[in-house]
Amino acid sequence: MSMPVSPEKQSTLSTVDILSQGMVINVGPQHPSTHGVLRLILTLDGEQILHCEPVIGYLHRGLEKMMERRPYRHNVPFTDRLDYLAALSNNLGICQCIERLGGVEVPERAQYIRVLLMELQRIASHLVFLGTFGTDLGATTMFLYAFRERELVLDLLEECTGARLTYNWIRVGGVPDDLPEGFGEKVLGFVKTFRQRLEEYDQLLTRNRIFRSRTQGIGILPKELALAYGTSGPVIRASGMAYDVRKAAPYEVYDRVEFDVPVHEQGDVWARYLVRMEEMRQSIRIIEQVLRDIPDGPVQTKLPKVFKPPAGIAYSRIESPRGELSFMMVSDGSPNPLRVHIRAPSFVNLSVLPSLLEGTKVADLVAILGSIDVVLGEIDR
Amino acid sequence: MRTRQPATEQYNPLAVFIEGLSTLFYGMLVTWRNFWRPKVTVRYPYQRKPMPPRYRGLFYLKWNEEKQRLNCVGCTLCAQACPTDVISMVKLGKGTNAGVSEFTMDLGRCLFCNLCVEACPFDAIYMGPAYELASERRDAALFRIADLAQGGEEAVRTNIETVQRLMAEEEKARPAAGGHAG
Amino acid sequence: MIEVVVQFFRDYPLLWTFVKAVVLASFTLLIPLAVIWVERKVAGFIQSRLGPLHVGPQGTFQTVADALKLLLKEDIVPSGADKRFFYIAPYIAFISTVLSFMVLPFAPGWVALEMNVAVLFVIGVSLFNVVSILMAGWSSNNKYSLLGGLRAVAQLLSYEIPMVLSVLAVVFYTGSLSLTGIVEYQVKHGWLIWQPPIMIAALIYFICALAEINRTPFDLPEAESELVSGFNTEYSGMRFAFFFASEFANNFFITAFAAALFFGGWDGPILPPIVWTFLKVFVMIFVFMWVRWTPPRLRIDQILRFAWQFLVPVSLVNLLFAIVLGVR
Amino acid sequence: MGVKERLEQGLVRVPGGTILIAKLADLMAWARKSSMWSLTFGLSCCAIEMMATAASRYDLDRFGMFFRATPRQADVMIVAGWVSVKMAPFIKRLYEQMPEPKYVIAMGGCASAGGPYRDSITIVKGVDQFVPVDVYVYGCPPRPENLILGILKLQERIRAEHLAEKKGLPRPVREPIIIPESGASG
Repeated sequence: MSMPVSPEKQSTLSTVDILSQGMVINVGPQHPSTHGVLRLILTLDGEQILHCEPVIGYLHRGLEKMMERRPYRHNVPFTDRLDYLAALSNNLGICQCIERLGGVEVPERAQYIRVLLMELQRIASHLVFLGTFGTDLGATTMFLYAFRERELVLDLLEECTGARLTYNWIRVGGVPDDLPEGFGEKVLGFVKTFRQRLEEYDQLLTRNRIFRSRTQGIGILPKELALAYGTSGPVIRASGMAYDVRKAAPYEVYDRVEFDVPVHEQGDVWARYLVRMEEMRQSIRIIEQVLRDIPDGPVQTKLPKVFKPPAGIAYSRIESPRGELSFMMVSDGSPNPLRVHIRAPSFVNLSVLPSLLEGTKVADLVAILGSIDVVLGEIDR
Repeated sequence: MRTRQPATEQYNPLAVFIEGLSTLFYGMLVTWRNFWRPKVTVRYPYQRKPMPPRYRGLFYLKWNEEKQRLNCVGCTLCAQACPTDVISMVKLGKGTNAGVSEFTMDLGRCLFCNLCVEACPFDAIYMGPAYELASERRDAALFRIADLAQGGEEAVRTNIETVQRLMAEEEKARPAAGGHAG
Repeated sequence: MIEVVVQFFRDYPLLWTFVKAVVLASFTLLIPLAVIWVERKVAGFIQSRLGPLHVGPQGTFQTVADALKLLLKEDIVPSGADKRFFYIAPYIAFISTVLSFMVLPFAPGWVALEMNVAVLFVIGVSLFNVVSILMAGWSSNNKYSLLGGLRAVAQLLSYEIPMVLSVLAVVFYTGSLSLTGIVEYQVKHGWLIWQPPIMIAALIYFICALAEINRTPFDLPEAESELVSGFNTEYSGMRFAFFFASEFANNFFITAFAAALFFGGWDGPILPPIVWTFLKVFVMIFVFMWVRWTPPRLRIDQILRFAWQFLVPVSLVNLLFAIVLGVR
Repeated sequence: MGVKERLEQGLVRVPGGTILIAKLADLMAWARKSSMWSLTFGLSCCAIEMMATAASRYDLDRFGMFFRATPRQADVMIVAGWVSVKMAPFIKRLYEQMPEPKYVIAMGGCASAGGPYRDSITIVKGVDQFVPVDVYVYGCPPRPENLILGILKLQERIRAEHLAEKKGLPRPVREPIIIPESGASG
């Protein structure tokens, strides 16, 4: 996009070596493959990227400050709009934090329901990754197939929670309502279809030679670098680090279900893709176990109308589809939190992008950015 | 600047070509299969997907056929439970028989989070299966009581009449019995 | 009656040429409407959806509406654009397609210009397309356009060579540079696709054709997720419509050319020749679309490596085989 | 769909047969409304629903709508998501880059009126503060059906509009909203 040189851009120009004669090009904020409104200021030498500078903040809305002005439970719906591809994970994150702050116990059935919804959400989120990643690489049909199956998950979630995208179905002290009638059978029916569809995706995309040559050996993130930046989720697992909050610090009933943490050593785009594909299979395993083991009982703890946790500080972390999502809340005993901080996994994962991009081609930019799978709503907060 | 990509396996054009072509055919089988599969499209304006009973769409105020009034008593608990101040209302009368004369929702800032519905102790406000909110007017998001109440204008009028009647009865009954009229 | 008309045009050959030019140009403008509609329907069916549906029966008027709308849009020329090149680039692309259609035989006698070096003519004319893309990319004063244009030139030129070599195999087999001659040879001796060297040549032609009309996995010049819209990023309205039309007319032409070279052109039993031509073309277009909607796209270095390291040597060797087997 | 009605309106009965009189303006309006290419431009949550609308289940291609990445070839801009003060100039720029006639759909409460972020200092309270909006689609996020309804409304608006005065249409009265008869429990 040709734009007049703004003061912002002038300052950028001074950061790179002007003598390198690189062509400065703006990718974003409106660009089909930036997954939202990320802006990347690239310095190119022909097709090769010399330097990359991400600019974020186009979605900033001061959410942490807004949360401080509202009572605890009113903040839960706002977290839906953080990582809008995995709204339930964010709900769970903040609810856990508030529960820890107030010492609220969650009934066992509610914990199972939470895990079930969480894994369905993970499948939905990874399907968006699969679809957008496919489109970025030019396989448009993959996008439509992934969204087709995502609609099936959304149908299930809609039946249970009453919304398609911003669920707000996890509350402090449990879940607001029990699972609807016959929900388990429907989930099992979906799981059966989805297994076959995963095979189809493999046949269409994973085994495709072109896809492999576009992803293998591209954007290699070494283990040390991944650790140094503090990445998490599929990004670090693809770099050979078996770190999963569900195993490292089990929450809810994740210690009672059996699942594997997929790990790949290569650290390239291909490995990140494979980790996510494998995670969907593991999510299916978890869902089946949860539906088998789910006990009867209440789903919500009664809480007072005005919820005032004692003064203190609480930190919670969960494994969202994008990585380790943490909330920190400080309470001074009033109905509103004193301070809220959100550790968004996408923000940390995005920070490795410039070091991954240097020396790659423009076409690899979309593959690498797609494989990190960032959500800008979470980064800008 | 050197590229970070390591030299991968020995590049053998023929093998790559054959593999590429075979995996392409393999993938084309999938697209071929899907070509003949039934289509999943819902032809929206002509065909609608049934909404699940829990679907959280447009609000409505519940009409109580038995008492000939809306269930809402104007206690503002829902307005207090709302994170974004969507609801405002004007209370009509006071005491147990109170009602509302005006109830406004600005769905432009509504999060559809269901917190107001859960906060309501009188079973008065619900989120219905209606979802069509597109309009050419910016103020289309502002819903007055007549838009929200089940039964529309007439229900609102009857509601006000009933509440006023109950108020009057209560007023009349108070000096005589000292209790309240039901 | 017909004789009278023929006699009339014999008397005025200039008028006849003019009529043929108008018919060809309108054909080149109209055939994309059909191809795009088929494309969108096929894409929809492959992707589990329905494609255009509500504009006309089964969405048949969809592309008409698209074309009409594009003609009515505001025509924007970006400031800083090289105006002369920016203005003429789409028309050069379009004219190159019309010129290729000129020598294409649809049925016996149904050819605008009977040329004895038709194959050479097509190869020469199709290079105009590359020029137009480079002009569009350069003159737009947009970095994405420039990248797209440069990519397009690198790709199209690289794939032109194996394509020409595979076409030459056919020429050596038939001993004719005229498309009508090639088709007549096939009517007499059977379709060339059944000859082993031509089979390989047809495969190479198919791959190169995908690259020539910018289809996945070779749709780099307008790779939407990387370069926004490639060389035509800055084009709007009618000029974009001409690029669009010439791209899809090119799609039609390249399959019709393949039909004439490898599949016997109008040759076929029972049905009239013109029907056979269109049948073959649309089957091939369907295959092109089927391929298009399946794999991801390649990277520019992979594309070029594939062309120079594999396609060019293979087509050269294949050409030698064709000469050895074909020349009698 | 619209074609048949148009044709019937244009049919004039004269002695001995019927003549088709379709006004050029009608034809232009028909072409514009039947072929609305949209700008690939998502901001936040609503963008995901916009993608879902374009995907197989709801299939915007039925209405001849598909997404073009460049504003030069787009007719309608769907602003899907909240617009921050930092983003607003870019939206205005994109709007200016689109060729006339151009239309804007504000999707979701945030783009229409600031939405839940009405008390946030960084969010613009509705994109109509700097670009003219034709259709507002409320909801958080609106269902795909809701967006399609907005698109249909925009189509009606285009059909009714005159060539010279694009924005001079009288605002229509709000149509009644369907309230369910029986109280389905929430």
